[in-house]
Amino acid sequence: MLRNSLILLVLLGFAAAVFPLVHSYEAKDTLTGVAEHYANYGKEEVGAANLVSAVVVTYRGFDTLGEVTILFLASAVIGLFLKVSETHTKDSRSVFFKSTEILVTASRLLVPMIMLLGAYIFINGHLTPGGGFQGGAVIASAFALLLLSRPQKQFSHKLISVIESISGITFVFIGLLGILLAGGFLDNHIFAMGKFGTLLSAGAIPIIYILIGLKVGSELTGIVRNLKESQKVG
Amino acid sequence: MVAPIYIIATLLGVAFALGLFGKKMNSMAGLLSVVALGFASFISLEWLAGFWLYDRAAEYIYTAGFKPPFSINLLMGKDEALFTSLINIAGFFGTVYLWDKLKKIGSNGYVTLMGMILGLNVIIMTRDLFNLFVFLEISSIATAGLIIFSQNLKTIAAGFKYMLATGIISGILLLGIIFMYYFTGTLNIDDFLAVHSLAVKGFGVAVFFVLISIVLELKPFPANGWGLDVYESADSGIAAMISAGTATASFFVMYKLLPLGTPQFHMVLAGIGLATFIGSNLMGLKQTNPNRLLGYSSIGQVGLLVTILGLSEFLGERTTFIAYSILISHFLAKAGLFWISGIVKRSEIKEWAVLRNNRLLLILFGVFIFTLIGFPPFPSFFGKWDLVLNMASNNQYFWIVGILIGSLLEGVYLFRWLGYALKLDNAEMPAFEVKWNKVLPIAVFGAATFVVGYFVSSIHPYAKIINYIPLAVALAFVLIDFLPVYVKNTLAILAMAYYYYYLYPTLSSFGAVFGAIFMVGGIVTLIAGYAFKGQRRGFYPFALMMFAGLIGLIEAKTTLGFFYAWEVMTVGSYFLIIRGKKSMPHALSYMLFSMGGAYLMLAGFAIASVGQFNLDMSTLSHVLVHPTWVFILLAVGFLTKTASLGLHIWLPGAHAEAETDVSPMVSAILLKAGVFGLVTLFLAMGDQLIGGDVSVIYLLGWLGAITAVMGNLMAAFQEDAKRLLAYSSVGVLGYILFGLSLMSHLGWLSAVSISVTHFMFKSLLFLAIGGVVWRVKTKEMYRMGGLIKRMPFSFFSVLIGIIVLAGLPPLSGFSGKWIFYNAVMAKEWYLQGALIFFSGMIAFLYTFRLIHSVFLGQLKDEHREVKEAPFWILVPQYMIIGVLLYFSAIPNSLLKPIGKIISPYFPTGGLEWTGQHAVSTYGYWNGLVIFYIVIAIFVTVLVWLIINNRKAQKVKQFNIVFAAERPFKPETSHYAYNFYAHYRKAIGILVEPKITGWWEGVAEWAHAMGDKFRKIYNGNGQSYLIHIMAFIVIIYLISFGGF
Amino acid sequence: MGTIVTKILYALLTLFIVTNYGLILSGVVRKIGARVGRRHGIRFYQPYIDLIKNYTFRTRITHGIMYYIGPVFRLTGGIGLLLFLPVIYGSPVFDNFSFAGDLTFVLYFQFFGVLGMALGAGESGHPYSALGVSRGLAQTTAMELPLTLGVLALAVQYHTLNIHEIVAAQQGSILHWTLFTNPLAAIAMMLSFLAMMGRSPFDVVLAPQEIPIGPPTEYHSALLGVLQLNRAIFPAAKLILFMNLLFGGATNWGELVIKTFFIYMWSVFVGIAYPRFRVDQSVRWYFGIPLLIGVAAILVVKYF
Amino acid sequence: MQLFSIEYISLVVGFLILLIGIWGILTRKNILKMVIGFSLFDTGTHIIIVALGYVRNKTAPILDQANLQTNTAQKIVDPVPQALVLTAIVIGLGVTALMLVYAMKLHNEKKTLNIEKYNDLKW
Repeated sequence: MLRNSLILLVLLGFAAAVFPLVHSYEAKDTLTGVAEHYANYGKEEVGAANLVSAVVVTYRGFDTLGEVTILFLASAVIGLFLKVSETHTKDSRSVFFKSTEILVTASRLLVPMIMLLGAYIFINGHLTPGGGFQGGAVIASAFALLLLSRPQKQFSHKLISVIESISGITFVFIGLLGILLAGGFLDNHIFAMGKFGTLLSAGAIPIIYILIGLKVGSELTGIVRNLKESQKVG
Repeated sequence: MVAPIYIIATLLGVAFALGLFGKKMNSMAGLLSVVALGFASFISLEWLAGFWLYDRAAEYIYTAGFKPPFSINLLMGKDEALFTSLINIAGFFGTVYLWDKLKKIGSNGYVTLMGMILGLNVIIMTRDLFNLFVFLEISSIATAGLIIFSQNLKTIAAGFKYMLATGIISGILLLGIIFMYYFTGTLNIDDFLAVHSLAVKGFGVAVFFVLISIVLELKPFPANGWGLDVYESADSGIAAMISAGTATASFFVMYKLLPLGTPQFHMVLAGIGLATFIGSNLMGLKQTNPNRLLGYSSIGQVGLLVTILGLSEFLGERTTFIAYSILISHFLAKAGLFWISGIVKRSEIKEWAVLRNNRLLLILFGVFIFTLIGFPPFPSFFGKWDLVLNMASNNQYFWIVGILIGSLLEGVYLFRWLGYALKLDNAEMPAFEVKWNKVLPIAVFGAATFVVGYFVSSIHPYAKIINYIPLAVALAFVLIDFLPVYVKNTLAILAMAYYYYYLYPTLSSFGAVFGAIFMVGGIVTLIAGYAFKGQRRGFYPFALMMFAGLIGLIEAKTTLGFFYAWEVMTVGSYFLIIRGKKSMPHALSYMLFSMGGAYLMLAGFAIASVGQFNLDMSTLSHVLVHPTWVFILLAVGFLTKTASLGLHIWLPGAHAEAETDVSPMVSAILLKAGVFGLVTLFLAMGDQLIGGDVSVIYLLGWLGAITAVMGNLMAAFQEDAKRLLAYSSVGVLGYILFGLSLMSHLGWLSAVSISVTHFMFKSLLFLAIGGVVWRVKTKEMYRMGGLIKRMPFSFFSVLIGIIVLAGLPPLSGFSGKWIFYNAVMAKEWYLQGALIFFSGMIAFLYTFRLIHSVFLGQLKDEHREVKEAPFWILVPQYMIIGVLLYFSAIPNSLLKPIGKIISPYFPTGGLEWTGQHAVSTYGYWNGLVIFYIVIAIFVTVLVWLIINNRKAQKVKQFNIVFAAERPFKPETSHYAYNFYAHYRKAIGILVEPKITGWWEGVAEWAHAMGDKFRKIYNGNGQSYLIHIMAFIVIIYLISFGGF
Repeated sequence: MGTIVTKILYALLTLFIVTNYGLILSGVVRKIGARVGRRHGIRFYQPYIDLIKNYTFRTRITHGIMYYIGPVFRLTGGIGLLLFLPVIYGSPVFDNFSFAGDLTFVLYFQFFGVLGMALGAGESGHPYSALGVSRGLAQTTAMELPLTLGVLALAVQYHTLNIHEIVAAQQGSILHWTLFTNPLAAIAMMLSFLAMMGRSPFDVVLAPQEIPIGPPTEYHSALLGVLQLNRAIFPAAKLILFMNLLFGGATNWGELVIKTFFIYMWSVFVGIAYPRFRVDQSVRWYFGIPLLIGVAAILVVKYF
Repeated sequence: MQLFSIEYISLVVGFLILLIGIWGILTRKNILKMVIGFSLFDTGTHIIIVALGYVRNKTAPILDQANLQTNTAQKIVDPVPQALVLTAIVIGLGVTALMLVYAMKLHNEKKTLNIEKYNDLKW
């Protein structure tokens, strides 16, 4: 009881603490600060129609690199976690129920389409809403569906990590190219800027988004796969 | 110069590439990681060198080809170079240390580790707030991964708690960041610093959330249970990295963002830090798990650093020096300790006795502990000194008190632990496995503590003028520790003799007197060392270190130099004392009292430095603020070493349990350091008045008198011969304190001359009794008896010793008494004087008891074949006896020079000398004539007796008139046990161990408090989250004063 | 050289007189004690007989070197004390070696013999010897406190620790005696004097009436003779000291004999009137009233 | 300030979700529920971030129409919070995934999801 009233008190206190934030909030009528700069010069400087992508991949590209790293680390840690447990017991009897016919059939139809959608999303990330993360997540969802429908199916762990690693290294490499060929690490001007609003524009952004898409896709897939594999332990 | 971005590119690239490595290629992956971390270290070190040696300008790294604030930028400045160097070095050596473990785990392990180092590098360098958040998350996730390198229930639970806590914290951080963006339209830290504050309250709250999250990352008390669990459960190699790496980087983030906070917030921050420092160390008292203990210590140290940041307004430009020197000490020491813990693999600090199986690790363990607590020559010593000095100059005494209390608490458990490692029984324990890749990092870090310590002292304006050569010589003896004892002993004596020869012409005034006691005394007592066989490992470095400290006191030109020497001496003597078989608890209490005393001195010196232009010792003579406090603090500091009543409880055990030749060193010589301190203090500051009318020195006079009585009384009731002598030292030092307090020519003459004779007779007695104990293997006097038959030479030493001690004419001890009478008369301190003379009478009790119970009475059966004490222990005794007899016959050979030294300070009331005839205002005394007359009478009577009683028949032991029987057993007729039973019955109530009881009560209370407080860490992850949220709310309320 | 020889001869003269006086005094006092107890008592010259008897014993044993020289220390202490005192005021003949040390020295020197004796007795191995020493030392510490306070009070009063000057200040009239000018100090010192003389109620150290106990237990023959010699000289020396300090000293031997005899009788009377204290009792007693008187004496001279 | 404007409602809702999340974390004993609480806490933050990027009556920052390409700053909402929230979501995803794996592992160890049972480390 004491504990609960304490928690209540803490919550009330916290609510009171954030109240000035809400209180001093007022919707803006115009852009200010760096956003104004992005809006006004984003087109010339980066050349991506999707300004969010311009911010994500170029202006704040370093964050994105970090973000990728986070997923990469999360996947590595999960791999680490589950790998140790593989050595835990050698008992590999299956704990999965058999999937329904509907799911199996539907997945056959849907998986390639979902993958295609994912690829579309990350390839067009600099033009339309979406991008590498979103696309990658969509691709991973296809694999998740696949795993649900056919739990016994083994993905090549090797393949996943190779894709993951290659795309990661290439991302870093492109970033470094920015130092050599353009203004700095992760500068997208290393490739031709192309015509604004077309697929082949915005310099390195599409490439980076493809890499991110592949990397995120493979990482998430890897996580899902690892989680599934771990169920053997029972 | 390699661009700093390559640190990131390398680490990240290698981390990504590691995914390509299969299970078979783990060694390759490991090698690649080590190379990558080494390269990263190289880059940051290269920058550090560039900044330090070539004074390079700081360099910004822009990403994406745009200027900030439009894109993320990084900064590589002097600070960043230092901190990334620390992180990368920790990563590099940590990986080397974890080599086997990582190899077993495979590429994911390497990835996680590299990820963490990468994250930490970026959060140090980045100038973008959101970027900071991202990379903070990277290091958090990586840390969560590192924790489960060893998977078991404990690590998983700790990891989960860690994830929950950091999840909440980073959520709060994110909330703060986004609102800061909302209010300013930028995410660049430099922009924020330029904006500083907005009129909108919301902005202030947003900044608060950002800062409080960083504070929480630093694990403040009490919202830090999750951190402790991690330290306890994680693999030691990982804990080392978290403690050395994560804490260091988080500290730097705080440092970086500090200007965002208002001055008011800085004070809150300082308060949080101090509460953490004290609270954490208090709770550490009861802890017995080494890793959790180190966790408490780690959190406490970071708390101290936070305090320093919070107080940066007071510390000004010294903030960096102070914070960095303490931080680097902590970095090196904590990593080293965790690593050692990983090798030892014991979950109870009591089981660390097993560490003795590996000498190198034991030495390093000691080095790290002393580094952590801030002893010279390690960097944190200088940091703490500057910290306290600067706080004093800003009148911030509250913080000084808090910081010193926290440090003392930390000392309690760390030294207890060290004591366990050094002394507890380890016979039953199996040896642990030592691999070179685990020892190498520890050794490197251990060596680095010295290097950094030297470096830090070389850039400190006052530390750089300290003479480090004696200490270096002492440490050099570590390298030749394998040599046999006689070689090292000879070298040690030669070194001391040479140094004294070199120093002698420079010594003057009291320095000359105490220099002689310290150096000549050292040489004489070292001679006894020839009696030891074998190698006697670990003795000489510390003996010489103690003497280096002692001589440093005399050489000291500045208060810093004095304090430095004081601490060096303390370290050396601690290790000498703990060599005794049962010395562990006594060495601990010695250390704690020494630390307490040293901290009082530190505070005293700090207050004395306020408003001064330099730190010369002479500044003590014109202290500008609170001179009374300065005087009291310093005096009490010195009194802990002279073991005045109330502060004496460490002494008997420490001196009694020490080895044969260590006892005289610590009892006859070391105590004089306190006397020297008092002499210096009294001369510089004169008397001080409390509240305008009570003289401090008057009170000290009473204290001295009472100490003399109580010390002697307690000596009279001891059964243990060495303990008796130890208590006797308490008494004599009380005597000396009284003499100094008289503040007159004669008072000082007697005090200083007794200092000299006390050195001689106490060395003599301790050596003689030590020699007896060496042979009969017991210290209980009633187990001895009749040894005059077996050890006549030792008997004669003791005889001379006690006659001098008791102050009986005609030997030189009397001169002190005689001068005292005159001094007391002149000062009109009759009652105190009477106490002093009473104490002199009590000295008869214990001196007689000592000589009778050991040498006279009935010889025990088991001692019938016992041999005379070893030759080399007798040699110094007879050297001392020679000098004592000379001083007795020619007293002015001692008193006149001392009188001359005193005269400039106390010109009036001295003695008039005509030959050996001394005349004072009240009386007169001729030592030489008395000597001759007494000897003449003695010889005459002896001849008379021999004429009358020649051919006396020697009879056997039991041939005595014993109620018409002859005793058949020496035990029943050796009257020795509880020798003064009747006296105890009469006034024993005075010697009830009240003071010991009081100190024990204090200790128990502190432990109980710590134990009570730590119950908040109930192990429930959810409670820890409540702590975090409550912490935020409370600090919010404090910072904004309600709403 | 000549002066030294004269000094030595004078010293021997003093020694001779005092020794005889001491021996007779102790015989007389024992006789008085016996008569008061309605016994016949010894002959007053009995101490001489005892002395001669002891020196002529043929059984001579020793327990070791310290045992042997213990009595030597003892007698040296007694003779030394006597010779360091100015015996007759104003007489250069009986001034002896008092130029070598003042009152402080004399007070400390009396322990020289005590400690040496104690050591000698210790080597005999007899537990009663050690027991006696233990009692004696304990009682001495307690007794010494009022004595010290009294001496300090005296020194304050006369502004000197020089015995000559203290005696000189008391000349002229009986009212100039310290006894009358500083009664509190005198009382404190005279109470301490009781224990110094080792008579009842403070005689448990030697416990003379019982089977032998105390330091001399194991001594006999010439060694005991030396002790007996001391037993004549040492009390006499102490009497002379107190006479000098409190009772105006003596300008001739007659005055000395009368004064010391009466001072001695003070302890004799008390001894006959009061039964023996145990050591713990005597220690506590000295920490009571005598100590308070001593403190009062100090306070009086300091503040009035 | 319009109390019932879209931006204000989303901000308040964001905070409410955040508080509910904290409430869940602090009171639920079941580890999975705590993780859900954490997710809510995250989601609340994300909503707040997006709400803060809102500029009244402006459109999405995607310049796919020609009229948006001139004088852009007057026509779009703030792209930065949107970019930030993307990052935050991914981070939240990674953290949540890891937490879930931890939860799974904990369950494997003690066969319970009650957070109070995992108090082997304390004091």
